[in-house]
Amino acid sequence: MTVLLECEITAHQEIAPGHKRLALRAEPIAAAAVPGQFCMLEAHEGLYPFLRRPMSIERIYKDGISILYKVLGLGTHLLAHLPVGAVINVQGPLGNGFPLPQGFNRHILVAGGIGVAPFPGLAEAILQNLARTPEVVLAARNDHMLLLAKEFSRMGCPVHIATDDGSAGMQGFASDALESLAPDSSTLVYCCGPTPMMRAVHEVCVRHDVLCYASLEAEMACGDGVCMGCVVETNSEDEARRMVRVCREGPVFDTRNINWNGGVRP
Amino acid sequence: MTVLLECEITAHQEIAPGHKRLALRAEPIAAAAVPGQFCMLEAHEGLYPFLRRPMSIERIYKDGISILYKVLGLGTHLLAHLPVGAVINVQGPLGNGFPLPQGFNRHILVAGGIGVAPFPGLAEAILQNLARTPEVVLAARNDHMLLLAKEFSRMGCPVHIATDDGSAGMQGFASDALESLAPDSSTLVYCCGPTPMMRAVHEVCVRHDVLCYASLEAEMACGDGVCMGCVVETNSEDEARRMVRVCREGPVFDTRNINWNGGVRP
Amino acid sequence: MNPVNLAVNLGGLVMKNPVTVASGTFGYGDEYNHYFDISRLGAVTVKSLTLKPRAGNAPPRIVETPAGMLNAIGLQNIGLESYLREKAPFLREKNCVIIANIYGYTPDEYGELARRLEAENGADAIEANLSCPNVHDARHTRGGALVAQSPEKVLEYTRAIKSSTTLPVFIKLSPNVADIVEPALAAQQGGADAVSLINTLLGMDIDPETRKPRLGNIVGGLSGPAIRPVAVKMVWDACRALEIPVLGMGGISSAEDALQFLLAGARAVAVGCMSFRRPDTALKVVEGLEAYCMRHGIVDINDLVGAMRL
Amino acid sequence: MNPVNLAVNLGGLVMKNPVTVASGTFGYGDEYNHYFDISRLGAVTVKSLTLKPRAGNAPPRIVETPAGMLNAIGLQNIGLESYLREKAPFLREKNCVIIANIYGYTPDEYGELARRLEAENGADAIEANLSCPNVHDARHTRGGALVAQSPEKVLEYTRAIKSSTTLPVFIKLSPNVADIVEPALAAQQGGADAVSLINTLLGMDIDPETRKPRLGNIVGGLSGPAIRPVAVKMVWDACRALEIPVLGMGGISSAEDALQFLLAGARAVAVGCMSFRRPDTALKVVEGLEAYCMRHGIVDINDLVGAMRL
Ligand SMILES: Cc1cc2nc3c(=O)[nH]c(=O)nc-3n(C[C@H](O)[C@H](O)[C@H](O)COP(=O)(O)OP(=O)(O)OC[C@H]3O[C@@H](n4cnc5c(N)ncnc54)[C@H](O)[C@@H]3O)c2cc1C
Ligand SMILES: Cc1cc2nc3c(=O)[nH]c(=O)nc-3n(C[C@H](O)[C@H](O)[C@H](O)COP(=O)(O)OP(=O)(O)OC[C@H]3O[C@@H](n4cnc5c(N)ncnc54)[C@H](O)[C@@H]3O)c2cc1C
Ligand SMILES: Cc1cc2nc3c(=O)[nH]c(=O)nc-3n(C[C@H](O)[C@H](O)[C@H](O)COP(=O)(O)O)c2cc1C
Ligand SMILES: Cc1cc2nc3c(=O)[nH]c(=O)nc-3n(C[C@H](O)[C@H](O)[C@H](O)COP(=O)(O)O)c2cc1C
Ligand code: FES
Ligand code: FES
Repeated sequence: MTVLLECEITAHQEIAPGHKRLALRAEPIAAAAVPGQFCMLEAHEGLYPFLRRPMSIERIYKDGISILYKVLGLGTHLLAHLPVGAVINVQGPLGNGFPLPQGFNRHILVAGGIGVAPFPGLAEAILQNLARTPEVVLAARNDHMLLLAKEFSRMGCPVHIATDDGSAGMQGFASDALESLAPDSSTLVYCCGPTPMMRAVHEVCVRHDVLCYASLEAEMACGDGVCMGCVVETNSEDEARRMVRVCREGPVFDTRNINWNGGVRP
Repeated sequence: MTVLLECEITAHQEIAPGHKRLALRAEPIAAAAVPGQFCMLEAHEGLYPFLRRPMSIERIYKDGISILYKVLGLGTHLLAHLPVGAVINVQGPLGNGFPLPQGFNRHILVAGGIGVAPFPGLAEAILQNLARTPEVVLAARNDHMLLLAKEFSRMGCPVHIATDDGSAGMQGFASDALESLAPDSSTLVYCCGPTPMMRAVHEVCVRHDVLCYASLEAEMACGDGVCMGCVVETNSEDEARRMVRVCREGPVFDTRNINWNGGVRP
Repeated sequence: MNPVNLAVNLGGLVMKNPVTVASGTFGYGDEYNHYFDISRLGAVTVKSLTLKPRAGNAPPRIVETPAGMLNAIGLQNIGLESYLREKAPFLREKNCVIIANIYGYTPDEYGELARRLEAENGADAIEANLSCPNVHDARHTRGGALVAQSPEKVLEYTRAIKSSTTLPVFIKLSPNVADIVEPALAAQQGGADAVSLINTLLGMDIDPETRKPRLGNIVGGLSGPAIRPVAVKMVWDACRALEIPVLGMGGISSAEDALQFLLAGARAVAVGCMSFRRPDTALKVVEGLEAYCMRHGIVDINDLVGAMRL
Repeated sequence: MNPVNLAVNLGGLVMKNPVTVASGTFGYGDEYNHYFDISRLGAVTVKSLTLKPRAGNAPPRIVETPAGMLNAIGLQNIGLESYLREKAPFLREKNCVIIANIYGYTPDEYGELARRLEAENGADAIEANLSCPNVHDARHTRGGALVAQSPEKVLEYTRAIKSSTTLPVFIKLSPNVADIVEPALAAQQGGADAVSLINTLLGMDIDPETRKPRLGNIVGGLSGPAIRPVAVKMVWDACRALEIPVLGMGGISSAEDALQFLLAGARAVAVGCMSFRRPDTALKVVEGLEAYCMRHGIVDINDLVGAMRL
């Protein structure tokens, strides 16, 4: 059940330059949430900014959740200045979580930059619910921008790193790293990151006949299915099915259903 | 010289229910200011609220100023939540201070509610520059809402109190209290407060042939003479002089020049 | 017993309080029912319905702006059939008063929509959206592109709709005109039972980094608190000229905002995109209006309508 | 040497950078010169001048609104004589480029103002305010009340002004129209050297506690970041239809905002009421535009004009 909740900030620290982790006391949200869902956060109680900010749930605890975010524009700047103890209004959990189908041998989580945000919770769920150890591909511009490598190692997940400049791991993109892991049809790939990265990962998956779930982003007004603002284009020709809402039908989609050429935000 | 200055909040506390004192580190403003001038404060760095808030200077210190304010709407609510150490943008000093003419025997400062804000600095100036001890009339709804009575006593000023409900001092209005002090033409009255109170004080002064300076309020956009928004109507028939800017020609006016029937905010 | 009468009659539609939601900002109601009991609203106005489902415009469709937002949804909706089958029954079961907003490409389509909605119990009133800024190619959306910008067309369309239904008909107009009174009078002349004011203002936003428009459709409609003063002015203008009532909207975020519209002359109000920010805004407005009336000793909210003091 | 050319030619007026201030938001320049050297602006646009001094409307004249403000100043100004005697010499001494904004009650008065300003060296260009929403009784300010709402009148007034001066003439239009292109084309046909877009949107605000309008004049003009998307759209519409250049304004608060107007087609921009909040905004816009050009390797800011990518 989705709720509107005033949540106390219980922890708030920088995890990499310009990236922060926010922990919120939010029992009813934690109780309802599954990995891959998101929340809509009010960055300021005034009307500026006007809209809430969508943020994936990183991890689900007994009495709250955590969020990982990149400080980007107005909303995240205001968020970044909030002290522990401050209270913000949170709407959630929203959207559908990651599917956790049985019967796959390998699970590879492919993250580009802050796209890693929903994966700690997912990795936990795969470990616990499926009793499998997922592998993680972390891609970033350079080694300073690598997020959560240690956390995943601590969870026992093999971590494969790719950086644009080769300052850590292999030099190359997330898709290159995935390719080098030789996924096959018994592999399940989850991916989240910038659109070009997800498109490339999707293409690798198609080539190797791998099922791939991507967590997409779109500009959102309501986050809750009513505004029709957050759509992405599918490959359906049916007028009633061509546009799907990231907030309601997503944010996680089977990448084969998505029109990667123009149907998603660049 | 008026400046735009990022000012650190050095103290911030409640002085009566819903009333606070804000102390700011603001050396260049303190160096230029005289009692009766005001500043324009940014309540929030975002665009909501959009306009600055005009606030009288309460006292001028070596390295800063203090402000007394009533928590009223959006802007003052945001102000009220700022912690010591926070920085806000201040524009000032603006407007003209209280005239301090020689040759008067008695100085009576008549304050209604938060209208007392500019008077501590004025009382100090009268004590120091004119070597006179001003009397102070403080009017308020009830004794809980009385501001600064102790401060003025400590400065040696006789304090006369009037409350609407008689819970402190005489029961009555500021103008009644002034009347009971029997001012005459050797008395100089300064007043600041709600419009009906200032109008009544003005009328007492006219009746007793007393010179009266009032510090007026008006909705302000710029606070600095360019928008023509903050005008009050004078008694002049001359089209070029009929409207005067509170921020530039004021905020302090000889009450005889003002059209008290419709020419000022109610 | 409730000491304050909040009920209003909006052109024949009886609402237990003067608060509805603006079309397109509350889906079909069911999506938001878990935040509060939506039957507490005076009415629920549903997203514009077209005869067939529509996919709408290419994304991005949403841009945040100062104290507001631009949208270029392009009327994505499930279409009349799905609405009647999947959505209306829920609203009926909840005993909601339904204002069905409709969009057509011709007067006939509007008529057909109104007729079917009445026949199949899908509406208690019809609100005809003659003012959607997002269904044309932006390069050609200039003057005259909207039905609501042409008083002649407003008259023609209103007549067509009125002749196909016995339900109260509200005509939703556009603020993108020099004088709102002209199309409003045309609607009245055509037999409209009320006019709904305002739809969104045309606007656009460009990203300097990419140099591209931020909306897929280039231009969109501006809504939110930013436009409230424009909306209040248009409602005031219209109310002084009209005999039929006005449903006021545009930037309402609180009971205080809603009161501005009532005082300017609106008989009822709609909460629009503020619901995205706070889904329970409309309910808060109902509660706030009641509290205001109690505080001011007002026994009938109708006494506030047009009660601005000059 | 400066690697970026910021200079533009706005209908014959050469500006060293494309940034001026909007009339009525910067006084006569001298008031703000202590915050920064105002000669660093491409031009200074002064408050609307009338032949005789005007006292303007009754207070209150200012209402804050979400991300914007309403004003109903009513053109209070010192009048032409005082301007020429007391204000213009300061601007000349500082070597400012002066855009003198004028307001008249008849085409002749506009002509007279333009003639005198040219003859007495009080202006480098004339901006004719045909769109002030605050000089009429609000009860009658509906459609057609503004010269700028009537293309025929815009043509007539523009011709009268053009025939009385050899200075570049800019015609300042109102956003309170269905299609900005119509009055803009009329201005062009009348010989205007540029159009200035936009003046304020008509709006009003009511205090629910007193039930009174918050402005003494009841209605006023809405400005500020709230209206920026409307302004950008109108500038884009006008630029596609016109051959003469556009001076864009409406809600500019930063270089990023200014870039939206340039990309939409404006040759130059004016910073309006954001100066009230931060008096140095216009200077910050100049600096920000230069920084943007350097960052993007743009050698001539004119290359950005109309360079939105579709
Ligand atoms: C389902 C979902 C989950 C997300 N999870 C995370 C997360 O866990 N961590 C994280 O750092 N970011 C996440 N994002 C992106 C995040 O919402 C944006 O970075 C954020 O809204 C930027 O706000 P801003 O005010 O700082 O930026 P601004 O650029 O000032 O924002 C302006 C507007 O654009 C929207 N916007 C900007 N960037 C994006 C974006 N990438 N996607 C959608 N809307 C955007 C904002 O919401 C706002 O409405 C997620 C987005 C979605 C849709
Ligand atoms: C020269 C001058 C000096 C002042 N000095 C003080 C002072 O020392 N202490 C103090 O508490 N108050 C003072 N005021 C009044 C103070 O500016 C307002 O109380 C304050 O702006 C209210 O802001 P808000 O956001 O809380 O209220 P809101 O009602 O949300 O404000 C909305 C708008 O109305 C304006 N406004 C509201 N009340 C007033 C008012 N009384 N006068 C002018 N504009 C108003 C605001 O500035 C804002 O633009 C002074 C006003 C002026 C003009
Ligand atoms: C995302 C969105 C979708 C909208 N869709 C419709 C619609 O389908 N039909 C319609 O008549 N109006 C539509 N509108 C306009 C609103 O109903 C309303 O008239 C406008 O938003 C002004 O009110 P507001 O400022 O309170 O949002 C839409 C507005 C928004 C923001
Ligand atoms: C207080 C105020 C006074 C104004 N006075 C004038 C004026 O005298 N003449 C004029 O042409 N425009 C006047 N304007 C309109 C501005 O020049 C500008 O067109 C409008 O405010 C939009 O820009 P902005 O949103 O950046 O303020 C005034 C605007 C404000 C806010
Ligand atoms: S954000 Fe509104 S429908 Fe998805
Ligand atoms: S507030 Fe702008 S002139 Fe006084």
